[in-house]
Amino acid sequence: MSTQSSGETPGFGPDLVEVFGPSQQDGGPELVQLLTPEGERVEHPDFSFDLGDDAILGFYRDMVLTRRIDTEATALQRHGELGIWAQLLGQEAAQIGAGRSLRPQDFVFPTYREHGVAWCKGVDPLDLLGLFRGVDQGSWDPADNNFGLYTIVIGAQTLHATGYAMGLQRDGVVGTGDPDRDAAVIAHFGDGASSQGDVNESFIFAASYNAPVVFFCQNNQWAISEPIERQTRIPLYQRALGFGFPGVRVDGNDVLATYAVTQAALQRARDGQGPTLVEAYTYRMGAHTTTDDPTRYRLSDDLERWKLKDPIARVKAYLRRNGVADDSFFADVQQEADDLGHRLREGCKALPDPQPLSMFDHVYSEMTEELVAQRDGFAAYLESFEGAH
Amino acid sequence: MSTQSSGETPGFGPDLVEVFGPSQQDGGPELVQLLTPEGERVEHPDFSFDLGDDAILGFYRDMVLTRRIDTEATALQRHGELGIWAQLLGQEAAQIGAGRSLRPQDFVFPTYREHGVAWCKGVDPLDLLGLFRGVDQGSWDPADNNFGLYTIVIGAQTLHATGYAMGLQRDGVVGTGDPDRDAAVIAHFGDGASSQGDVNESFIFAASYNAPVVFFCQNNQWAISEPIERQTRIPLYQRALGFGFPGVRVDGNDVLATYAVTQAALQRARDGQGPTLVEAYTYRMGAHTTTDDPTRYRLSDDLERWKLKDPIARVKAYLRRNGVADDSFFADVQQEADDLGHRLREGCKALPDPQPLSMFDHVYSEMTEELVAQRDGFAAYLESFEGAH
Amino acid sequence: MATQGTQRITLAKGLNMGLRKAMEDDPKVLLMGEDVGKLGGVFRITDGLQKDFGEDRVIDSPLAESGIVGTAVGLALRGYRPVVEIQFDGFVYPAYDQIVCQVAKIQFRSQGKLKMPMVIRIPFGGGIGAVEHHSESPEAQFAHTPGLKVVACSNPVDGYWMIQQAIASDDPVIFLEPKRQYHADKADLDESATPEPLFTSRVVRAGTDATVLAYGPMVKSALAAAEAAATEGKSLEVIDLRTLSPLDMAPVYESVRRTGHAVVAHEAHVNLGMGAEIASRITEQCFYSLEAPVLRVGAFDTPYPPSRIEEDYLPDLDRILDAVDRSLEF
Amino acid sequence: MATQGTQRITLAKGLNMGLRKAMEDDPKVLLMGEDVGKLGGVFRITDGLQKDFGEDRVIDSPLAESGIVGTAVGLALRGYRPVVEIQFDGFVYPAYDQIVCQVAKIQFRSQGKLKMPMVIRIPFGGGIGAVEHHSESPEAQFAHTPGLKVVACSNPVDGYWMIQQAIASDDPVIFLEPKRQYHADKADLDESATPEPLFTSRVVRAGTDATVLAYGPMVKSALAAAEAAATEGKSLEVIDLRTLSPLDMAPVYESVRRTGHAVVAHEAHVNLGMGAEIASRITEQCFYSLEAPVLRVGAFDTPYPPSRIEEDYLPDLDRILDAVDRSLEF
Ligand SMILES: Cc1ncc(C[n+]2csc(CCOP(=O)(O)OP(=O)(O)O)c2C)c(N)n1
Ligand SMILES: Cc1ncc(C[n+]2csc(CCOP(=O)(O)OP(=O)(O)O)c2C)c(N)n1
Ligand SMILES: [Mg+2]
Ligand SMILES: [Mg+2]
Repeated sequence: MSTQSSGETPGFGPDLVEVFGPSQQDGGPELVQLLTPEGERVEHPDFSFDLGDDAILGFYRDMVLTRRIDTEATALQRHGELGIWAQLLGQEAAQIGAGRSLRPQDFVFPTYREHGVAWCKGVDPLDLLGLFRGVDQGSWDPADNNFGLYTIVIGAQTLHATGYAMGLQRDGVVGTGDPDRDAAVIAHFGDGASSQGDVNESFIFAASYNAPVVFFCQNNQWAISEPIERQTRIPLYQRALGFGFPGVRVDGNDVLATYAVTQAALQRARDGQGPTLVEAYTYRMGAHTTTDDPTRYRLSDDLERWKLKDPIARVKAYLRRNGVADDSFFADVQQEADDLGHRLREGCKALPDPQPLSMFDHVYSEMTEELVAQRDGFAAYLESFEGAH
Repeated sequence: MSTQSSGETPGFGPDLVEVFGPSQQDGGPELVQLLTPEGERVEHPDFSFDLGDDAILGFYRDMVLTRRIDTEATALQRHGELGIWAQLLGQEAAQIGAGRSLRPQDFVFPTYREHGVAWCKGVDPLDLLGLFRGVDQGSWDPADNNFGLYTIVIGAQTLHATGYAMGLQRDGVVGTGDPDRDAAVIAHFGDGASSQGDVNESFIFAASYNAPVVFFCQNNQWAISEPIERQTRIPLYQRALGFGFPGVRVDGNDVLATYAVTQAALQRARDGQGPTLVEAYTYRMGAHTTTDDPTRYRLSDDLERWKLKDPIARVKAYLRRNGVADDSFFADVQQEADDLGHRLREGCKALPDPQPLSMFDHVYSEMTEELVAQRDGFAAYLESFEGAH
Repeated sequence: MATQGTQRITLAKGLNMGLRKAMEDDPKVLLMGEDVGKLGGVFRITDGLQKDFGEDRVIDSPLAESGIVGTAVGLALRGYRPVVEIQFDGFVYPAYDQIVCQVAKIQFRSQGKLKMPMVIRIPFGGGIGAVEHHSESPEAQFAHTPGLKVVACSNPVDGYWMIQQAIASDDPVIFLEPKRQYHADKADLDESATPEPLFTSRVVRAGTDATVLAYGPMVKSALAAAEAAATEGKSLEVIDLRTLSPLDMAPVYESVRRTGHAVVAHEAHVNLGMGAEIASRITEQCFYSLEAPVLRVGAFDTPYPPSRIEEDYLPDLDRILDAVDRSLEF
Repeated sequence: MATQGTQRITLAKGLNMGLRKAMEDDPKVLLMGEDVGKLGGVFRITDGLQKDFGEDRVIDSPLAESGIVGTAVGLALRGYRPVVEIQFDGFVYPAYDQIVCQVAKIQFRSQGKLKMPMVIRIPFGGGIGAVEHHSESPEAQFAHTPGLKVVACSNPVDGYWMIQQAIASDDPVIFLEPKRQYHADKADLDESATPEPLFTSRVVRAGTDATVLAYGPMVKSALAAAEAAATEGKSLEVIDLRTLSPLDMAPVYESVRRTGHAVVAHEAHVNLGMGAEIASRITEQCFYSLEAPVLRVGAFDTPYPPSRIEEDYLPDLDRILDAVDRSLEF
């Protein structure tokens, strides 16, 4: 019923639109790749990775540590220490590539899964756990690292990002040519989010005002149980064409390419050349969250195929093959990951529960009389129990 | 601040996006035109007008009568008989071209300005006045003519249209090859509406399900006081490219071209080939509504230029030049218009005010006890006044 | 233990069975929403239905709530009876415009020529340890909207019947499901029974000293409160409101006129919650019977807090008893 | 007639002057919305401001309310103080999700680290002979949302001061403007006066027999009702509530304890309207002073009808007097 017939109607072009999805293709010819799954560096006519091997060592470390944050948090959820966890397994390169291309003055609007970007921005991973443990709703100060709070309502943050970018324009920190001054915004979202009105409206506003924002979509092929084909029948990066700004698809499992493309897109934004859509083509190797069961809706074959494209393995292969790193490097990183894991484990368990009365704080900038009365009444009520026991 | 610099960033294409608007261009090379403003028929490689001169005579009559409906209603508003009126002056060709390309089984989801399409679908123009007079909110039965109620919330109806089209698919009346059976839906909206989340979501749903719907956008260059440049920086028909279905720009002041293009798009839909975006490039020659004052925001020069492209004048020129119609034809149409005007004038004044108690009807399929009580209480209250006088 | 002809089911199962029955009975019934197909919904309420009724009748939608409800409007206009699942209460707001301006008003706008037989299922309420936006109680906003009907089920058997009745209704129904109860208690369903009409409230425990009104997840707490009060010699009448718009107030007035005391409990915060309307109506109708003002028990007037303190935020048995005591001692 | 140092202004003018003053005082104040620039808004409230403050500070937005409010959130996060105009009450719903899930919650979510100093101006209410969606009274929905503040002005002088105070507030404020009054009555503005605080209600006519509570467009009707009642020897106290969230109830309780009778009037329909909350609170706090239940006067619980019968739908002087009489005769 919803199949598409082929043929051609004059004036409208080919009837058979390209149906694009995880089971059919590997990202297609548009995919910008600079490091193959086998760990070989390749050239691309438009994008190149202009940092040295030191940076790649750093990326490797970032990815390993980010993955450790993820597996540790997943384990903490299994042990009842977190209520839920949104895993990023498989998306490390997309996030580290994007995260490392940011300058300190660039501002990030994340979803609920941007643990790797948070890492790059200097947010303590322990701070990320509070929300998932249920002790807060995001405890870090966005002003500290220019990393916004996690946003759970799908797509909402893309408009915030666009508005923030409009603020940068008004502050005169776009297109001045001063690299320490010019700033941009990056808005993270998923393939599923691309269907939300808010995301499409953010494209409209960004285009209309030529706002310095990079829309960074991690197409991990799934929105919970729904495959990318439900959201779009053409490659997602092409969505941008309809709004009059460039879109590009990068291999999101290739940290070099993701870095190079995002960095170029951010530079366009900082230079006053407006928005770009970057589609990081990747795969959610884990479940949607720890409460999800992907075996109900996807084939294990897919997962196996994507495992061959593991973002960390390919960098490791590159580093090894080219003698950039030796065993001691890998051992050090491993040790660092173990230490981080340990710190997260202990730190998570020690995260204090909020005080019940704290729920009345910060509803408003000053507590209203109504809320003071409710808080005081509740405090008295709680005390009445203490008396009783 | 929101200017766009030129140049080229590798991989992203040209930085200077095409800025497209009423003051700069006449529709550009993409514009499908089959009848020039001077009334000369021209060829187009992809689209042709395949009806005879009889049909053009009919279109002429439709446009003249539609314009009369419009001027009459505008006058009625000036005389206090209508609260407001949304004028279509200048958009007659877009609406008649689209309206006449519909088959009886095709369903229309209009905005508040589709008086010409209503005309083609057989809705009595008098029925359109009730909403603007404030005696009802749309009095015609959509089932009678497959013409939905006017929708005032911008863009909402494009989703209804898409859902209705999904219903056609489920009813098996798409792509059967039976011309009396296969049906499509047309969703009307404006250039401003293209920025609403709902409209973009309707593109997503229609593409995802390959729904038989034609998105018919009358780009009349203005959304109240906002020019098209505020909504898009590329030609609007290209929006469709981002969603994976065809878009085409047609001269919306050319009834032949609008007919040909819309008819082809509808046929694609009926054949099961999915959605199309048709941008009818036109101009709102009047005010947004009778309460608007366009002199506050646009140049009279623009209007003068567009007057040269009047949709009715060019057909008249064609008919005259080629001897298709003589004076008596034009006189007859004029007479018919006068009669229609008269009927509307008298009919409008005679439209009865609703009974106050009718407001309790049809809130639900059966009146709830709560509402029965409110109605009865209000009836008693009203009676208490009658007693008093 | 199920007796003959009955089966023991959870609320999730009752809803699933009710949906299946409605789909069997009427080929025009469609399910739509995010993940309702292969996955069977994140709560598995639609489990197995796509497999049995196909992708045309159990429709996985793109991730856009306004789009889901808006296309459902179109399907309803074409003669279908769409049942929309909103994944969590907090995600109904992108569809709010379509719900209040279109779904609610199309019958009225068309003077009854168009019907809008749509059900919007919303798993609602808290207490499941979730992150933000997953524990909201948005009912008052919908009950405030003329043209919508709003019901809340509280137990497995009602779940089975009420979802079918809502689907059979020609009016749009906001159907609230207490998600915390989905997989909690079981009850005996007798499919051959005749259910009460949908838009009725029900006395679920008779009593004489005070009347406790509740719906959805709070019915269980209200019954537990009545149980506890009984041990102290207080007899509470508990009414499961079931329908929030229209309200079925006759049994409430009858009860309050007898007891002279009323407490309304809901998970939504108090300010402008259902309790405000119910208290106002009771006061208007039972003014001289009331021995105390109608007291309202609800969450505090703050956003839903982090889940570690949600049990402090949400009303419970103790807060209901506290209000009953305050009413009796007034 | 204006006295020295004062000028006679309409509500539209008061708002326009207040916006101008706020923009002069603080360069971070921005105006955003559909047609607010060259056109000065469809009601001309922002007339002349783009010309004087430029396109960067008076921003014509694409036609998308969620986009407008969502980008305003981003601008606020960057340190700006956006003032958003929603063109008509009925068009706020596409932005509802951003308002209730983001604008309202960002301070709370961030434990006060982020502020959300945004004003959302909504011309509200009916009586202007408009088509559907142009005459709504959506206040209860916003007042029900913790994290938002909600105020309604009723006269030109309040318009001037309250809009400035709302802009100066670090909390998000839903700012309701009675559109029917925009160009109606004039009043004397003394710009050198000191206004009362924003979140306070105000006794606008003293009386002894009954208390009438109103806000926005109904204040005028309430005052007219009091005038009419006076000719019949009944003395009504009229309170302009001004702030709907938080409510400033102290003057209300004080008044009702004296009069023993209260009537709340608003244009919104009664069911779950502001009147429900106000009646419930009065009953809770003044139970033994009340000689009758608090009566609510509002529109009927139907969608807004065609404008030819809107004056039947909306409450007016007579319906207020009718309620006062029913209260006094209770
Ligand atoms: C408005 C809204 N609707 C529904 C949800 C529930 N939900 C959470 S994540 C998700 C899927 C998101 O998919 P995608 O955008 O691809 O991001 P991913 O989780 O794959 O990173 C859904 C439906 C939500 N959070 N917000
Ligand atoms: C959701 C919503 N927002 C705002 C309005 C007010 N409004 C009515 S018409 C209009 C402009 C529409 O422009 P466009 O889509 O180009 O259609 P046109 O009127 O030019 O035919 C606006 C802003 C509305 N009706 N609905
Ligand atoms: Mg995804
Ligand atoms: Mg337009």
